[in-house]
Amino acid sequence: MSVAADFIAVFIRDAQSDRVVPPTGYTATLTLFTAGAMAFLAVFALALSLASGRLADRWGEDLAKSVTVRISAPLDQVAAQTAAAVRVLETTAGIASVRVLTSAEQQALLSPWFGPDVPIDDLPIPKLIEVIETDDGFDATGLRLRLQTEAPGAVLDDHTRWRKPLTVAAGRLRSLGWTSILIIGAATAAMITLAANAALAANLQVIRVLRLIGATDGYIARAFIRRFTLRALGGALIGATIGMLAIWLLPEAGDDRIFLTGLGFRQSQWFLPLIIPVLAAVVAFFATRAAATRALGRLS
Amino acid sequence: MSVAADFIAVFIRDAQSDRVVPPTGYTATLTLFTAGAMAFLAVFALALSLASGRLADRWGEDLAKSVTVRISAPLDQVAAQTAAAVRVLETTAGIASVRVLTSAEQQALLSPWFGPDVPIDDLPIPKLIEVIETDDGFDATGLRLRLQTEAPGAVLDDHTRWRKPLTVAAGRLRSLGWTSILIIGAATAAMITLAANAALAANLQVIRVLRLIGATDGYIARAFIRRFTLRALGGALIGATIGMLAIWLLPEAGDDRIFLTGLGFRQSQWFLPLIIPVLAAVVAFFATRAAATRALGRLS
Amino acid sequence: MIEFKSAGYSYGGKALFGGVDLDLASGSFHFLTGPSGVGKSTLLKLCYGELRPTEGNVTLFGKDLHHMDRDELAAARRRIGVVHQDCQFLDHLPLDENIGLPLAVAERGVLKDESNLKELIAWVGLSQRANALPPELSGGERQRAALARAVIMSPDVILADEPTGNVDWEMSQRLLRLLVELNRMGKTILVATHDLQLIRAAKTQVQARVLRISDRQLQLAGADL
Amino acid sequence: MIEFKSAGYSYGGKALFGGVDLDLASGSFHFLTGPSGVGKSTLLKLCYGELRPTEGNVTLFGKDLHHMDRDELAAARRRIGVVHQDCQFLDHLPLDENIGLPLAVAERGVLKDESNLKELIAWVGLSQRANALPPELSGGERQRAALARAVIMSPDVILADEPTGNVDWEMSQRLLRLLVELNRMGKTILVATHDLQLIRAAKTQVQARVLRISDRQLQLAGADL
Ligand SMILES: Nc1ncnc2c1ncn2[C@@H]1O[C@H](COP(=O)(O)OP(=O)(O)OP(=O)(O)O)[C@@H](O)[C@H]1O
Ligand SMILES: Nc1ncnc2c1ncn2[C@@H]1O[C@H](COP(=O)(O)OP(=O)(O)OP(=O)(O)O)[C@@H](O)[C@H]1O
Ligand SMILES: [Mg+2]
Ligand SMILES: [Mg+2]
Repeated sequence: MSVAADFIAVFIRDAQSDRVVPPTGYTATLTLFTAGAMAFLAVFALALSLASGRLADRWGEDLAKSVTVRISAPLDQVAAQTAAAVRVLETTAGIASVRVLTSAEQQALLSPWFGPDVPIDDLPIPKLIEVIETDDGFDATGLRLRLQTEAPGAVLDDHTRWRKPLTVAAGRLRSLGWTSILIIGAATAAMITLAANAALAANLQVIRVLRLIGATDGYIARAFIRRFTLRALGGALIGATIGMLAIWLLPEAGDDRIFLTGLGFRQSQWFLPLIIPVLAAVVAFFATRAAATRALGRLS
Repeated sequence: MSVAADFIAVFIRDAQSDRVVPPTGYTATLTLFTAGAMAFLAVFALALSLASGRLADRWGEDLAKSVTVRISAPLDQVAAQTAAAVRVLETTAGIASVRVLTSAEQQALLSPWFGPDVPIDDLPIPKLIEVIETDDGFDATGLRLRLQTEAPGAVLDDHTRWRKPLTVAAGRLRSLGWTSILIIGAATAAMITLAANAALAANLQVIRVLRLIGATDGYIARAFIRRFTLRALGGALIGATIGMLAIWLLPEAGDDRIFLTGLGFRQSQWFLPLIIPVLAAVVAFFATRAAATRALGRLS
Repeated sequence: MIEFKSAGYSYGGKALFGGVDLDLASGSFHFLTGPSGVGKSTLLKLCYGELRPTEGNVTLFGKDLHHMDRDELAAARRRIGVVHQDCQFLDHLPLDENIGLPLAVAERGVLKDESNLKELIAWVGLSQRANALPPELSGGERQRAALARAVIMSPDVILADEPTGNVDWEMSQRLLRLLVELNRMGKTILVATHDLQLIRAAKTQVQARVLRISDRQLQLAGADL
Repeated sequence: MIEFKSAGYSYGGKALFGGVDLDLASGSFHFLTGPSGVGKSTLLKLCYGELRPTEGNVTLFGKDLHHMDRDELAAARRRIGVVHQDCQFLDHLPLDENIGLPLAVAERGVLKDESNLKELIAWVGLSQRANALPPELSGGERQRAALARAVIMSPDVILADEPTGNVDWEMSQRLLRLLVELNRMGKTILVATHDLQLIRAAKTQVQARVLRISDRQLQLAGADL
């Protein structure tokens, strides 16, 4: 029989062969429970991965490409040097946009430290130019040299180095999530294989009797495969559902720019955890099939 | 036999009763593997909890209690109002320390935005006073009123509101870690119980034979309990060791003020994951003991 | 039906018997006897392919055991009814379903209510116990059930290994009559037993040949039996 | 040693026998017979406490079965050697260790090299198979091993359920001699069997009483046996 036909057969009730193979008792419950618990954990790991991924992406976009050029010059030269710097920047390859911050914006940046009423315009404080890189980025050393000649008071200030560790952390958290999912998946596969093997070993007597009275391997294997696959599917469905419910119930803080206050799924992502039970069923199918083939091969 | 004596007996080799109970095959491997995989996951969850905990604590200490008072006044009044505000603060209940930031410190705060050469002293920018709360905290409204009369240019600026969401996120991540540990622990207990039950069910014949030739319940149970407990202990030891090794190998970014770049253990914390195998053994002991008692009770 | 051609068997080097030539022709009735441990059950296992001969050939229904694949073997077994010495059942199914199991496995459906099944159960004296689980049966009841299961499919060949070891004399006569009747219907029968009385009783009812394993050879027993 | 006082047993309402008064006095030799399914094995199970009487009392070594706790029962069983009808072994241990198992369980150590064990194994004709696993034994070999295991501890009482169902006549005489010898050494013996020939042979060697279950009563069989 082909693999596909075998797999489809799992979902077709066969009261008779189900009855012939004895109830697998604790191994059955074990499979159900293992699949459930692992699916539950997998949902959380998935949510963690997705949330960190979202975060890393956003920081990647918002921050990694943002660079500031600061003009510190005597008050009367500021305007001229600013204009010069803007010209240089606009003609530099790898820069997407250049914008001089307004006084209001600069004030906003300072307000956490000095309050809202600093008279920015009257002060000899530097002017700030916000630069957005293209994806390719620009040649920082070359730009610094050009700025030095055209606008000696301009300092290129790369924000990435302030924010980089955060992006790295988010990325690491994301890979921690994916690694957990892989480990959980592998552990589940191993556990279901072992449970199926245990069930087969416990039923060796039954299998022997069935072989002796003329049952084919397919007939015997089918009953075991069906049972374990359906159990893994059922358990994983329950586990994944409870996991999703738990995540749905998590209080969600508004701003998901902040780490993990938004540990949840977004719209269509809610369908992702539903893949888990399907995977569990497929894993159980192949695990039990291999185990049954091996166990049967040992009998004449 | 008392529970304690039973538990100690687990670690005393008994070649004979080990031989009498047949090798439990796949259920044994299953127990070993389950304990290992779960311990591995538990180590990571523990590391996550500890790292988030550290972070939350640090932010809690550094930031939650730090408040700034800003003196914005005409240049000639700044010194007088600063002194007045310091006096008010020093006599306010719930404040642990008061300190006027030096020019150098204020410059350091500004340098990310304006570069290192802002002439702070010559500028009409506010003076900052750092206030550290006691654990009990102070009455913000009362303080604001008193400051208004004594130093009209003083503004009480509560940093907590900027940092709070981060602290909340760290706390939430920590509880996610602890929840995972709890779920992992419960799942492990359930799985070991089920595996032990499966092994007992598979060996019902052996148990019956042993009872019939006069073996006591204790003799029979001991062999099963020893086997499962040692297997859970061994598996969890292996899993926890691999987990710790993996965490030890994680590249560690220097600053663990930043989220999770420091996903690891600090000094004595390295002993914490070693509790996991001990817990696994205890769980396995009680799980197998209950399962064996139940299985034996069904036989005459 | 089943043919041995200079077949022999040894478990890991220790030869039990060798050079066995035997033809279980259609409609024949054979007894197999010999002391305990001589290889009677082993010879029967060769007849239904649980073991393959370590020397020579065994042919089931014209096909050499060495060249049969697993599904062919399963098919051949559906034409052979076997009473195993340690009558094995599925402990979770009631007796009647156990006896009807060969029908279920041949995918002819579970015929719990088929009159043939009921009649057979009555013949072996188990009507009262039809709903009992195998572990709830007495030793003799299990043996009778095993015989019933072996004949339920009306197989071409019936192999019985010590089918009367646990039943009293009257019951063993009753079981023998069942086998004799099946033989008259054309079934091929081979019974391994150490019960010489049973063999003597059978010889009065049917033309049976008595085989004996001794000195690692299969011999035809003399007229003393 | 073992005493029944108007004891009876029924599996879920269906009474097998009732009002049984029986005293297996020290040094006595009893046979128990009756047709298949009449309750012989059940009566034996009452003797070693696998079942408790549903009416009346059974006393093992002076203690009522109803009042014995699990460890007392285990202790009593170490004084009773039983040959079960479906001789059960630990399939992962070789034959000699299986036979020595009661010693191991009584925590007297595994006496693999004890001459007593070897001698016993030789007596039941299993020296060649001492290292075989139970599933590798023939039916008769298992039965002989079961008898050997029952007597290894030199128990006060030996209960044997159909101990010769799968062995030939010569071997059954040999096993009987072992039981007779043990009885002469003062052991109490009860053998359930449907083999009347065996009983007749025994009566020539030993003073044995023959019990029969019929009409749900335990009766003393007449002189015809
Ligand atoms: N799987 C096996 N591995 C090794 N030896 C075996 C195996 N099965 C049987 N034997 C040995 O082969 C010999 C013949 O066994 P078999 O079961 O054929 O005997 P038998 O004639 O049926 O005896 P009985 O009358 O006691 O049932 C015995 O000595 C037995 O121990
Ligand atoms: N656990 C049980 N539950 C229900 N009925 C049972 C159980 N065990 C035995 N019986 C029934 O009780 C009756 C007596 O069984 P028992 O095994 O004592 O018979 P026996 O005299 O030993 O027969 P045999 O000679 O065939 O071994 C049988 O009909 C059997 O089916
Ligand atoms: Mg045999
Ligand atoms: Mg019986």
